[in-house]
Amino acid sequence: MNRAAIKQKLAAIPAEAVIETDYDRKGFTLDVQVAPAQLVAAVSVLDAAGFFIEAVTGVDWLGEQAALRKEAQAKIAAEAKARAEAAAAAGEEPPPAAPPAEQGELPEDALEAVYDFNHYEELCRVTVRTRVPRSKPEVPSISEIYPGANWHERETHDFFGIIFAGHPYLVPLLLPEDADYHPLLKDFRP
Amino acid sequence: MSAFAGSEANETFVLNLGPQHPATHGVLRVKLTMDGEYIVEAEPVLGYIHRMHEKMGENRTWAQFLPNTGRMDYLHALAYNHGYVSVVERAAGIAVPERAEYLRVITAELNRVSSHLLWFGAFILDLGGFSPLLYAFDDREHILDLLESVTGSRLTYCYFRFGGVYNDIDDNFVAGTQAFIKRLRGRMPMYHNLVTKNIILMTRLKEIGPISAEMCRKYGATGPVCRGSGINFDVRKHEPYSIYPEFDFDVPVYEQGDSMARYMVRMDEIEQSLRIIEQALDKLPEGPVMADKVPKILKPAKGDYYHAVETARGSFGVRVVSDGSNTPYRLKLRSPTFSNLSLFGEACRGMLLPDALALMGSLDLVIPEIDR
Amino acid sequence: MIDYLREIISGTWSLFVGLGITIRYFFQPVVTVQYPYQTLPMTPRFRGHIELVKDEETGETRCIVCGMCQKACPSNCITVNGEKREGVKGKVLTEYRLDFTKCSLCGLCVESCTPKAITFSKDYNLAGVRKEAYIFDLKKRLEAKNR
Amino acid sequence: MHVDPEIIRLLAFLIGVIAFAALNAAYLVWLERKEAGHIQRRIGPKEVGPFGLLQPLVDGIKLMTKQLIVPAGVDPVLFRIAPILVMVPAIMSFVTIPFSETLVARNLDIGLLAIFAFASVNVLGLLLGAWGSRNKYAVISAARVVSQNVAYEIPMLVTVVTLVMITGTMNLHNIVMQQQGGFWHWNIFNFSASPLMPVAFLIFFVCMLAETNRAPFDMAEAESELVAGAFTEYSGMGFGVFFMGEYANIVIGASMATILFLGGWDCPFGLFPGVHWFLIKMYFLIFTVIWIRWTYPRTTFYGLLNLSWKILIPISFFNLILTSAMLKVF
Repeated sequence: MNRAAIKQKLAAIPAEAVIETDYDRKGFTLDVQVAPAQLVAAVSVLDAAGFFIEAVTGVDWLGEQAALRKEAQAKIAAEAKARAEAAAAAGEEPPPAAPPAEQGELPEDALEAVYDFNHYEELCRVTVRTRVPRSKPEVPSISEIYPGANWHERETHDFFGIIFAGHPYLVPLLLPEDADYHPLLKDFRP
Repeated sequence: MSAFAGSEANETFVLNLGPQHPATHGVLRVKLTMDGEYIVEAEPVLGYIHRMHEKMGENRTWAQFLPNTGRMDYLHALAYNHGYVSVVERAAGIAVPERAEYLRVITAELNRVSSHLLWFGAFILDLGGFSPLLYAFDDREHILDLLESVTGSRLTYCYFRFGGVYNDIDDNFVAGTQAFIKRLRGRMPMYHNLVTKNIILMTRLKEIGPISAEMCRKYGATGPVCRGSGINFDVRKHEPYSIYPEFDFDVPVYEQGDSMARYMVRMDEIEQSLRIIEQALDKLPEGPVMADKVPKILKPAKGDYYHAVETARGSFGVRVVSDGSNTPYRLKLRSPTFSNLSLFGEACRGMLLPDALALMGSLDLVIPEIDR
Repeated sequence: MIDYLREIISGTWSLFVGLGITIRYFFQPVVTVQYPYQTLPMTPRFRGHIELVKDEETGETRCIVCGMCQKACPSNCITVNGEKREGVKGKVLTEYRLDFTKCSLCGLCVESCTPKAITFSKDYNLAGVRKEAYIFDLKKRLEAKNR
Repeated sequence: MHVDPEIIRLLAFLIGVIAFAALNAAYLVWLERKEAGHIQRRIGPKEVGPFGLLQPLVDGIKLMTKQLIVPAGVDPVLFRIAPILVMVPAIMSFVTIPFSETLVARNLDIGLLAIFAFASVNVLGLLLGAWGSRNKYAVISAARVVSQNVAYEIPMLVTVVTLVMITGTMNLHNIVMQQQGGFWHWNIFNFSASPLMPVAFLIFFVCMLAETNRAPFDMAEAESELVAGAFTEYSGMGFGVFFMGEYANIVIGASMATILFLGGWDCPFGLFPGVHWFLIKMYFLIFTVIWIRWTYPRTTFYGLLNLSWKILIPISFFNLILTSAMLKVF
C-alpha cells in the first residue's frame, strides 16, 4: 500500500477533492473532502487498504459564510479603491463606483464532520471531511465498517448534534443521558 | 479459560460494575449482562467526570489551555503537554532549541516509567495482589522526587512551554536520574521473580482476553494494547517527533494478544525508556532551553494542524483548527484509552468476570483521559 | 506425565521464590516517612500558591500593577487593583487578591511577571473548613510577614 | 450444695475458649496489618497505643457503634443468622482442640471428625448470608464458596484419612501423643509410613487456605471483583462477627495442622513440651498464612478447581494408596 495508490483510489470516487498536504506543516498527509453521500464509499476504500480509525470529530463553521462575504466585499472595495487611486494618479476621471454586490440570502453555514485515519505500517494520516448544513446535519454512520467509530460518532453527536444515520445506538456517551444540548456548537450558551 | 456455556436469554441478569468499584480505577461504569459468572454483554458507560476540555480550549488563549492537558491523563501528564505544545509549535512555526527537546524527552520518558510502574501496581491489585503496588510506588516516588526537583510539581507538571521548557535542569537531576536508572534496573528482576514468573499470575493472564490485530485496527487501538497483538506501531518510530530518531531503542511487540502480552509489553517498555533516558543524558547538548522569539500573544496561521505523540497508553493526537486569532477555533483531543476501551465490549464477551477484569486492567485505563 | 510433574514443581518453586522476596522485605527497614513527625526537605522549585516578593531595597512589593498575571491566568483567579498616587511614578498596589480555590498552580503568572514581583511560596500545610479562607490578599500577607 | 467440678471446669473452659477466639480474632487483625505493613516496607498501625497495640480495641468499638443496616428486601432471618452460623461452629471446634497434655475442654474420641463436621458449617453460614442479602455480588460469591468448598473438602479429607490410617485413632490427644519425642517423630517427617508426608502436609495446608477463604483463594471476598462478596451488604458488628469467625477459622486450621502434622505441644528437641510449643507452631503457621496473602495475586475460580481436581486430588489419592501399601508391607 503506498500513498499514491490510495490517493488514486480515493480520487476515483466521484465528487470529492483529494489534496496532498505537507505533512511537516500540517501533521496529516491526505486531506479528502467528500459529500456525505460518498463518505461510506471513501471509508470503505480506507478500510480495504488496512487503515485504522483514529478519531471522529466535528467543526462548527458558524459565521463562516458571513466572514467569507465580508472578505469578498472588502476585496472588491479594496480593488475599487486601488482602481480609483490608479486613475487619480494617472490624472483621469475616477471611474464610476461599481454598484454594490448583490446582498442576497447568505448560504447556510456548515457543520463539518472530520474523520482521521492512519495506517499501522506506513505513515499516512488521511483526514476525511464532509460538510452538512447546520439545519439538517445528517451524515451516514461508518460504525458498520469500523465498529470503533461507534463511540466516536456518539461523542460527536453529543458535542455537535450531528446525526449519524444508521448508527445502532445514538445516545449521549459523555454528556448526561438526558442532555439535549450540544456544547461545542458556537451558538451554544450554557 | 473454559468455554462459554450458552443458555436461555431470560436467565441473564444485569450487573452494574461501578461507577464506584475497586477494579474500575475511577468512575467508570460497566453495565454487564451476565449469565451466571459469564459475561453475555458489556456496555461501558462513560462521562462521569466529563469536563469538556475541548470547549474550555475554545474559551482560553493558546497558552492558557496548557495546564489543562496535564489534567487529562494525570499519570503521563508530560506526554500530553508535549502533544499540545508540539501542535501549537507546528501551527505557529516555532522552532525549539535542541537542549529543550532533550529535556522534554528525558522528563517525558521518566514520566512514562512512572506511569507504567503505577499501572503495574494497580494491575496486580486488580488481580488481588497488594504488595507489588507498594513496591512499585516506592520506585515511582523516586521519579516524582526527580521531576519535582525540576518542575516543582509532582503530578500535573505543566513543564513544557511553546518554544521550550520552563526551566533548566541542574547537575543534581542528572546524577539523581542516573542513580535512579541503576536502582530500577536492579529492581526489575525482583518484579519479574515476584510477579511475572508467579504461576498464579501466569494462569490468570496467559491466553486470557485475546485481542486480535484485526480487532485493534477496527477499533483504532494503539499503544501497548496493539503492540501486545503483534502490531508494531509506536508513534515515536512511526511518525518521529521531537528528537526520538536520535535514540536507539526497540519497540517491544508480542504476538499473543492476551493479557500477558500486554503486561510484557509494558514491562519491556520500562527498560526501553530507561535506555532512552540514558542516551539522552549522555548526549545532552548545552544551550538555551527556550526559543528566543516566541511572541507573547500567539496567533497561528489559519488552517488545521494535527500532532500525535506516544503516551504510556497509546497515540494521543491533538487537532487544532486556528482562525488566526489568539484562541483556538476548535481543539480536538484524541485520547488513546477512549479507543482502547471501546473494544472492551466485544473482547470480553463470553468471559468470566475475573478474567474480564484482568482484561480491563491490562488495557490501562485512566478515566479522566477517556471522559476528558 | 513428566511435563505434568515438572509444571507442578516449577510452579511451586515460583511460589516459594515469591515468598522469599516478601520475607526479605519484611526484615528490611521501612521506607515511609512518618509525616507529620518527620518531614522531607522541600525542593527549591516547589510550586505552592503564589506570594509577593519583598524588595530588598524598599521592603515593599515590586508589583507595578501591570495586570499581566491577571491576563495570563487560565482560571481567572488573580485580581490586581492599584491606584495613582502623588509623587509616585506608575501605579501603587492596593490589593492583590488570589482565589486559591480555583488556582491550578500552573505558574503562568509567575512567568508573565516582568518585574519578578511574584514567586511560589513553600506553604503546603493548607487546610481549612471554609472556602473563603482560601481567597488570599497577598498584599496583606506580605505586610503581615514584614511585621 | 454440691456442684460437679467437671461442670465448673467446662464452664471455665468455655469462657476461656470464647475469650481466646475473640482475642485471637482481634489481635490477628493487628498482626495481619503489622505484617502486611512490614512486608510492604511501611510500619502499619502505630498511633493507638504502643506499636498500635490498642488498635483492635478501637476498631472493635468503631464496629460496635456503627449502625447495623439491614437493607430493604433482604431475608431478615437468614441475613441475621448467617454471621452467627459462621462464628459459633468455630468456637465449638475449640472445645476439642488439645492445646497441651491437660489443656483441653473435652477430649473426644472422635475429635477429628467433630472438627471437620463443624468446619463445613462455616460454608453454610457464608452461603446463607450471601443468599439472604439479596445482592448480585453476594450471590456470585455464594456460588463460588460452595463449589470451592466441595472441591477442597475432598483432598483435605483424603489426606486426613491417610493420617488416620497411620495413627489408627481419631482422638486428637492420642494423635499428638504418638508424635512425642522430637521433630523426627512428627507425622510430617514420618517417612516410614509414606515418603510423601511433607507433600501431604502441603496439600493439607493449601486446602486449609481454601477452606478458610484466605488469599490466594479468597474468591468469596475478592474485593477487586465482587466488592466484598458475601459481606457486601453487612455493616457494623454483622460484618465484625463474620470477620471474627474468619480469623477463628484460621486459628482452627492452623491448630489442626499443628496437631496432625507438627506434633502438637511437642518440643522439636524433646525438651520441655507444653502449651508454649503448641502456640509457637500455630502462630508460625498463621504468620505464614498472612505472609502468603500479601505475596500472591488471587487465583481465579476455575484455576482453583483445576488445581484441586487435576493436582491435589490425584496426589492425595496416590499418597493414600502408597501409605496403605506401605502399612501393609512393613
